[in-house]
This record gives sequence, C-alpha cells and structure tokens, in this order.
Amino acid sequence: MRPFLDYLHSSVTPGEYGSYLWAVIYILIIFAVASVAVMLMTWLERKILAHMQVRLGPMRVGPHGLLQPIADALKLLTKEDILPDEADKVVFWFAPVWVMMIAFLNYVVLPFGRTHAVTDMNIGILFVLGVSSLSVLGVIMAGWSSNSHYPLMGALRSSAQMVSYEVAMGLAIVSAVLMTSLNSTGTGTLSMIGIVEAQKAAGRWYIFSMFPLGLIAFLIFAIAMIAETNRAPFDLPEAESELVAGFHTEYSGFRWSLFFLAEYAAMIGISSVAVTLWLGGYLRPFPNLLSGHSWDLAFSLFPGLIFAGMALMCLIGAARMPKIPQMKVQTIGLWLFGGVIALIAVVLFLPGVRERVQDIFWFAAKVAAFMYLYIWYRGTFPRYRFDQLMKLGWKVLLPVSLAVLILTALVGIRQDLSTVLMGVLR
Amino acid sequence: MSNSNFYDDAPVEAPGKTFLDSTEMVLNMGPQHPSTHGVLRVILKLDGEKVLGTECVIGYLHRGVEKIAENRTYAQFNPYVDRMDYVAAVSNGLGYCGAVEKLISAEVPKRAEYLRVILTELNRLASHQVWLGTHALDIGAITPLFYTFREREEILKIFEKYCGARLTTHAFRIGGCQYDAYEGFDREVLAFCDAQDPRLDEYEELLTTNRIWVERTKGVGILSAEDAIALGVTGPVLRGSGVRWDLRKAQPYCSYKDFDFEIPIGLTGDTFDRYVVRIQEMRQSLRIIRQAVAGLPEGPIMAKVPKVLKPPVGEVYHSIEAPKGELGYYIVSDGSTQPYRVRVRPPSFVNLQALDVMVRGRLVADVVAVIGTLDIVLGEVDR
Amino acid sequence: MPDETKDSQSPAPGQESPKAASGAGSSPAESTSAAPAAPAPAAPSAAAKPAPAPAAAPKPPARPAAPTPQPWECELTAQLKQTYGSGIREAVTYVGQPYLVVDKSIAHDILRLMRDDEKFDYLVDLTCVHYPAREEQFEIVWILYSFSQNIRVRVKTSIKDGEDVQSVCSLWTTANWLEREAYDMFGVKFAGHPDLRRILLPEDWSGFPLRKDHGILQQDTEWVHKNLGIESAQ
Amino acid sequence: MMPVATTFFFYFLSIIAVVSAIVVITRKSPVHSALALITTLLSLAGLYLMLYAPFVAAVQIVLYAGGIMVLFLFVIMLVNLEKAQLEERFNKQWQVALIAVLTLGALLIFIFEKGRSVFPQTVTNFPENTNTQVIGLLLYRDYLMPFELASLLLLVAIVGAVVMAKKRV
Repeated sequence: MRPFLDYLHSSVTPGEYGSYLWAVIYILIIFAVASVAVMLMTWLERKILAHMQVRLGPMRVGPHGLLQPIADALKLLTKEDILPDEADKVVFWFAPVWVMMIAFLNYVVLPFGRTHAVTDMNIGILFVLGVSSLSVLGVIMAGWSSNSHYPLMGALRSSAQMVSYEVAMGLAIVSAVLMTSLNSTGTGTLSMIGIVEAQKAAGRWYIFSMFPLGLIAFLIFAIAMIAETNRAPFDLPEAESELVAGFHTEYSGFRWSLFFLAEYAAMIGISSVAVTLWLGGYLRPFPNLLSGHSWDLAFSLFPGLIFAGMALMCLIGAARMPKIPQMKVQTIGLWLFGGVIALIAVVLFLPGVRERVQDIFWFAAKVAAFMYLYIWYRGTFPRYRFDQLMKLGWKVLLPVSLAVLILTALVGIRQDLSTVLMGVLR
Repeated sequence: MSNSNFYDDAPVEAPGKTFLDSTEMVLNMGPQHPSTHGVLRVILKLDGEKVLGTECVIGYLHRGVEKIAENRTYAQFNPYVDRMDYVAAVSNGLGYCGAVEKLISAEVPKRAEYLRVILTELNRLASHQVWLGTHALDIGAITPLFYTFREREEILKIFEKYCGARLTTHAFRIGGCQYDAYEGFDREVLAFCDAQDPRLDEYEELLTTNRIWVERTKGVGILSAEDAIALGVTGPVLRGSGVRWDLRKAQPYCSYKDFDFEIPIGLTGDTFDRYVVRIQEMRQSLRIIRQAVAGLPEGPIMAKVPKVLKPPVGEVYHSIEAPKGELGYYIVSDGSTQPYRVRVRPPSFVNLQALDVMVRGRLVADVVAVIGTLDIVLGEVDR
Repeated sequence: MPDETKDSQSPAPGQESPKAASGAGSSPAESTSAAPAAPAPAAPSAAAKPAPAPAAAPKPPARPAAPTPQPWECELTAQLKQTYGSGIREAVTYVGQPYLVVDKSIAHDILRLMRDDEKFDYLVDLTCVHYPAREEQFEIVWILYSFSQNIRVRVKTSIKDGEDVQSVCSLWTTANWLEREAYDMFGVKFAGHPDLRRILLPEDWSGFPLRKDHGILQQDTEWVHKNLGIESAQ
Repeated sequence: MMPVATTFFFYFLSIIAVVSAIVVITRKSPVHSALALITTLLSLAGLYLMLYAPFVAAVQIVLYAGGIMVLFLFVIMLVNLEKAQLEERFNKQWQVALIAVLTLGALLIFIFEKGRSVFPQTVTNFPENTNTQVIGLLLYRDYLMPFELASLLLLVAIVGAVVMAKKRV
C-alpha cells in the first residue's frame, strides 16, 4: 500500500515509477476521459457546425442539447445489429474492434502532463507512427469483409490515402525529432516527454524554431493528420455523397458506433501528437520568459478561472431561462450543469490539484484548438477528389517535407559545416 | 427499365486477360443513394475509380402524367404539371397555361403576365438555390446547403402568401392568374431581392474562390458546344457550353421582351462554367424581378376564357425557359374538353442523356459532381 | 429560307402571336379540315379533304377568331414540293407554328435535309400520337429548331401499327432516349436505333400505355389477379 | 525496471507467431492469410521488444505490418481471385513445400547442434534508452558507405519498377 500511495508524491510517470497498478489506473482514466471527450466532441461538432450554418443544432435533449450524445449512444446501442449475409463474419466482427484498439493505443504514450502519461517510452514517437500505420488495416478489413462495392472502394481509397500521407507525416515528424538533438550533447530523443522537455530547454516551441522550417513541417503534419483521420476535406474514404458511407457502409448500431468512437479518438490522439511535437505539449505559455513563483501561481489559477467563468455563464443562462412549465426540466438541468462546473472550478483552485492539473489543462486547451479546426474545415471545404488528393500528397507534401528535413539538418549542423568549410578554404 | 444486357456482360473476363489483371467493377449507384437527387439509378462500369461507361436507369418515379392528361379536362390537368419538376412548379404551370392559351388564342392581360414573370423568376431563384445547395453538398461542402435553403424559404413564404401552397403552387390559371398580388406583395418581393444580392456574394465567397471547389469543378464534365447541341441539352447546361441561347430572348413569351437582362454563358462547358452561369442567372433573375415589380401595370388578371374549355381542333407546341432548360408542351386537341394528347418535353430528361458523354473516362467523384451540375429533378425525368 | 421570316403567316422570331396567324374568317367546313391529323393518304394535297375524324367532329367554334391552318409557303416548302411532289402531304402553319406532313418513305430524307441543308441542328422533341381509328395509326412528330434562323418546325409522318420508322439517332444524338420513350409508350419501332429498349417502364411490362386502346383497368385487374390472388382491386 | 513474466510472454508471443504462420499457409482466402501474416509480424515485433530492441520492433511494425502488408492487402483486394483458381494454385505445391520445410528444419537443427558454443549462456542487458542512438551511430557513422549504397540500390529498384510498370499500361 505504501508504494502505491507514495507515487502521488513522485514526479514521474507510472511507467517510470514501475507501478503497474498505477499504470492500469491511468489507462482506465484516460480511456474514460477520452470517451467522454469524444462524446463532448460530437456534441460540439454538431453545435459549432450548426451555428456556422445559421441553425441551432441539437436543442431538445437537455439544455442546449447537452445530453444529445448520450441519447445518440443509447440509440446506437439499442439499434439492430445487422450482419450482411455475404460478409466475412470473423473479419467483419474484428474490424471495428481493431480500429478502436489502434485509436486508443496511441494514448499510451501521449504526455498529458510532465507526470501524466501511462509511460514514457524512449521510442514514443516511433510507437505513434507504428500504431497509426496499423490503423489502416482495420479500415481495409472493414471494407473488404463487407463484401460490397462501396465499402471496398472506401477501403481502397483509404488505404492508398493513409499510406501516402504517412510518408509526408513521418518526414515532418523526423524534422521535429531532429530539432531535439540541437543541444549541448548532440543527441536527440524519440520520447514524447523528452521532446516537450527539449522544447522547454530550447526556450521555444518547435513551430517557431528555425523559422519558417518548423512552421512548414508543422503545416505538413497538420495537413497529413487530417488525411490520416479521414476528415474533411480529405474524407474520401467515407464520402457520403459518393460512397454512401465508405468503408463502414454496411455497419450499423454498436459496431458503427465503435468506428465513430475510433475516428474521434484518433482525431484527438493525432492532434495531441501535433501539440506535443510542435506546440510545446503540456507546457504553459512562456514557461521560461515569465518564470518565477508568482507567474507560476498566476498561470496555475487559469484553469480554475476558466471553469468558474463557464459556470457563471451557465448559471446566468439558467436564471434567464423563460419561466414556463415546459422549460422547467431544462432550467433545472442547466442549474445542475452549472453547479457541476462550479464544483470543478473550486476543485481546480485547491493548491495540490492546481499544481498537478495545470499541465493537463494547457495540453487540453491546445488540443481543443485543433478540434475546432477540424470542425471548421468540415464546415468550409468541399471534398478533394482522389487523384487530386494523391497529387497533393506525393507531389507537394512529400517533396516539401523532404526539403524541410534536409534544410533542418543543414541548419542544425551549420556550425560544424562552417568549420569544415573554413578548414577546406584554408 | 432494368437492363439485363449491361449488367450481365460486365463481370465476364475479357479473353487475353492475365490472372493478375484487375477486373472491371460494376457499381450500382442508386436508386437509393445520397447524391443521385432522387431515384436515379446509374450503373457504372469502373476500372478502379475510372468510369468506363454509365447506364442510367430511370422510371422509378414514372406516374404516367401524359396518360393522365388524356383523361382530364384542360383545367383539371393544370395542377398535375406542378408535380413534374417539383422544385420549379411555377415554371411548369407557366408552360402549360401558355400552351393552352395559344391553343384557344386567349390574350393574357399585361398585369397577369407581369405577375407570372415575377413568380416564375422567383421560382427560378428557388430552383437554382436547391441546385446550388445540393451540388455543393455533392462535392462535399455542406454549409452552402443551409444558406441556400434559408433564402429559398423566403421565396416559398412569398408563394405561400400568394397562393397558399409552397411547393406545388398551381399559381396560374389558363388565361391569367387566379389571384391578384396580395397587399404588400411588391414590398416583400423587393425586400427579398435586396436581401438576396449580398447573399449571392456570400455563396460566391464560399465557393467561387475556394481552391478545392475550383479544382473539383474546373475541367470536369466538359461538354463542347457541338455535343451540347447534338444532345439537345438546354438551359444552363447549354449556356455553360458557350451557346448564348435562352428562350426568354430567342422567342420571348409572357412579356419577357419588356425586360432588360443578359444571358450569361460559359467558355469551356465544364462544371465550373455551369456553376458560374447559374449564379449569374440568379443575379439576372433578380434584375428581371425588380423591373417587373416596378412596372407592374394595373388591370385585370384574367382573360375572358370560357368556363368549359373546348379548344378548336388543332395542335400547338409551346415552350418556355424553365430553370432546367427548354420545357415544352405539345398539345393536340380534337375539339373536345379533354386534350387528345399532351406531350411534355422535359429538360431534365434530355439533359440527363448527356451524363454518359460527360463522365466517360473520369473518376467516380466526378460522376457525382456531374449529376449535380446537370440539375435534374427525377419527377420531371420520369414524369 | 431567308424569306421565311418575312412571310406573314410564319413565325417571325419571337412573335408567335396567335393573332398573326388567325385567318380572315372561318367556316365550319374549313375548321373541319383542320383536324389535327394528316388527311387520309389518298389526299396528299393540304387543303380540301376532311380527315377521317378521330373524334366527334368539332362543333362550329363559338368565337369567330378561332385560328385556322394556313398554307405554309416559303422557299423551303416550294423546293421540297418540287423535289418530293406528293410525298409532302401538307405544309401548314397553325397559330403561327409551321409543320410539314410527309410520307413515311421520305421522312428520313427530309429530316436529313432539314438538318444538313437548313441547319435545323437541334431536335427539340420526338414524340408520337395515336389515332386508333385511322389506318395509319401512329403519327410520329419531330420538333426541330434551328439556332441560326430561330425557327421551330414540326415534321410529321404516319405509320401503320407494326411498321418501322427510320431512327434519327445518327442525325441527332438526343434522339436516342426520345425514341426509346416513344417505343416504350407506343410500341413504335425505330429501325437502326442502337439500343431500343424500354426506358421508363420496367423491362417486363406488357403493353404500351399511351396507346388509346391500352386498357388501364384491365391491366390493373390482371396485375392484382396475378400478384395478389384477388379478382379485382376496384 | 525489471521485466515481468518474461518467460510467459516469450512463449505466448512465440505460440502466436507460430500458430498464425501456420494459418497463413492453410487458409484458402488470401486476405485471411495476409491478416494472419500481420499477426505473425506483430508478435515478432513483441519478441524484439523483449530483446530490448524497441527501435527494431517499431520499424518492424511501421514497415512490415503497416506498410508492406497494407500493399499486399491492397493488391489482393484489387485482383479479386476466383475461388476455384485459388484452390488449384495452392494445392499443387505441398510436396515441394514439405521438402523445403524439412531441409530448412534440418539445417537449423544442425547449426544449433554444431554451434552451440556460439550462443551466449547468459542474457546481457543493454541499457534500454540508448538502443536507438546506437543504431543511428552504427548506420550513419560506422557503416555509412554500405548504407548509402543500399539506398542507391533501392532507388534503382524503384525506378526500374516504375519503368517496367509503365511499359505494360
């Protein structure tokens, strides 16, 4: 029991601490939180899209449709589970499980905070690459086993697309990894926490270092990650106007919801990777410039303040609800929701919690920005055509990312280069 | 309707193919498909994603409108035409009433003609808005749909106030209009026009300069002017191919020669050109509506038409420029109260025939884009 | 036919006013001769003979302004009449709309001539009218339009039941579906059509619904009898 | 950090690898075979991890399981073989296969018996976190020339493949 509780005072990840129990607890927490985040994400997507499209979105289930994801989940769970007659049963069954497993496997190495990761693998970023390259298998399995034309075409598109964009994505990642080696020892790291710490040591996020190389590498990754997660404008594998629903056309009910869950989990996962590599991961803004005890305190109050503000908005909204019987349940719901958020705000102000949680807050805030971008793209862009997508991947992103990689390496060794050149000249 | 030939032939392997060659795939698009705009079924012969050939299977919405016409009186058949192109019901009515009026040599009063022009042009806007929304949705842009339907709603509200119906309006009677403009009609129509202009800019901001939109539509589904004429396509599809021909100008009917407007045309005949043509047409429609509202004369709205219509023996073909193209009615009268034969020349039906020429050798995604750009309504294709 | 537009009886572009075409007066005899159909094959000349009255002979029109068919006279018709003689059965304008009624044997030649020489490059429509009382039951109607001259002309011919008519798919691509529809609805066969199948109705449909003698009730009864096992749904 | 249940995991992964390898050759459906092969590759990656070679394990997953096998599946799905053809193709080779397997097995046993002394008796623990760096140093410092030559060879192969494929179309 003692070592179990002692972990709370340590400042390493459960993996480093060597506590399997804590690792399991972390895994469970991450799984639960990610699932809730996915549900919240579906609600947000519908709401934000709706407001972009001059409509209200879900309004009926709960205040402002807040309970809509739960209603959706219930509906999906109780839906009839259809298994096509001609389908390859085993593969058909296994495909959504695989997609789901892979989507959540990434979360093992994501550093939500200095101490908040299941483990800190020394090949963390390689692990991410490997896992994301496996996710395409699930799509292929789903498409092939359905024994139907639309899913098969969806699977073909998606495998081609994911394999193509993985190359550019990998090269972009490598150029970020190269930047980690720009220190006194000259050795970089592949560990996710190591990369964030290297950014802290370097004093800047990698998106800003070697301007504009870091920025270009980041943009390449940001484009490739949309293609990897099959989202608009690269949502060809599930283009509803062409392939009905792409590789999961034949899926329904719970199996379909697994695909859905996996897609959003993968979106959050890959955005977290982007945040870790280029946006300083869990680092708060200006950790070096505005350092010192008082600044730390000020920034650590931030999450609590945000939640308090949200609670205030909820409570004001509840107070301004029309006082009619039809809105009574809604009003009570909004009061309760505001109350819960206020409670969270209070908890976030507690000193012990404040210190440990602020990493997670900054990380989540950065990821949330990406999630908003995902929704924004979907509301704005038409869909690419397959050949255009391939052209973009192979003829634009790949050469550019290669050039960025080479330039990054050259800039990285410019001191050595100049000495060598000077030597040759002499 | 089904065509067994096409379907059976496809999977048979051609002789001389090796074991590792990929086979042709037959993809059955529709009749239940998100982007075939109703119950169109397109059988695609594919090599990977490349379209080798298409075969349209239509008739799922066939209701025998022409047969019905032979068993109804002239006036009774009038509401049926609304059900053909149900997104442009007013135009259908205009064509039919015009044909019968020609048959009985009725002179429609000026005020009724102006009212007809206003309503028809409003309907053209509504039809183009449905087209734009669904076309953009087919290409993956989901937002324009909601914008265009917002504006269409305003038009439908005007229709509802005018004649009580929103979709199948049955707005015109043989010899004129049943209803006069309601109180504040002109004000509401002008207010709509003023609101519409900036919103057309809004659509264009979302799409015309959008790189992905341009890439998806430029050079897709090219239809040369010669092909277009040979295939008999009309309306914006013909104009997109660069033929400056519009029945409203070429053979003005219903006082269209009173109004000052232009016929926009495209240059290359690709999907983007047709998109631009339709957007410009919407602007021209607004122009016509403004002129018609400003010049709306006083006077009667119905010609003197006998209660029981018995046109003299004869036949007439009358066509108008519907939002989709030339909508013609060929009516044969035998002197009785019921038409002997009513033939509808549906623009969508004829335009749909161009699909094969436009998508051959292109990708599946282009099929969807081209179906969208043809702007078909299956109610009219199948009748 | 450059002087076409000058002819007062023909449609000046865009001014197909019914008034323009309505003749000086009308007598019952004349209006009888204005039957929608072609006159009997024995009487190729346009004017005189009464048609075999597909329906009850129309009453004398109530209003004096009822339009009557006028002979369509222009270079084209003169030339055609000269070339084909009695093959051109009628050349008429009615309410300002000109049409030609030609013999079945020369229909295709005339259509080709219209397209190639007279620049009627747009086949607006192709349809069919059924007159069961006549010997030549089916009247095929081609509606042609010329972009350069802005004139619309109908060409009509009549065939017996079971006879073929030459397909115009080679002249106008658009005829493909239009001929399929005419076949689908009337059972008129178009010789030389590349792919003459039903288009709107299902492949296994029996009968041709737009024929006047197509029994809808009978067909309905047959269907329910076969598929539902009841005598009648009426 | 001490690894747990090493023996258990070793046998567990080995059994998975062997069983799925057998499945690869016994299944009629090529897609099933390919999926089984992926399982084999993944369990091999697990074995590499147990040998403190995380980099090799990751590369195994990225390249073989995620890249090459995806292309395999891609081709299999596109080609869409007839069932009868498959049975014909996969039934005639079993005698050859048996001979090959027996020869290979005999060779392995012979080497194991002959060179028993070469295999170390104890496990040497490499420091886990320097593995990748060591590989990097080996590749780009000690064996730079062979590495670059191999890359060049692959490039030639790619260009050759493209040229040959182009001709057929």
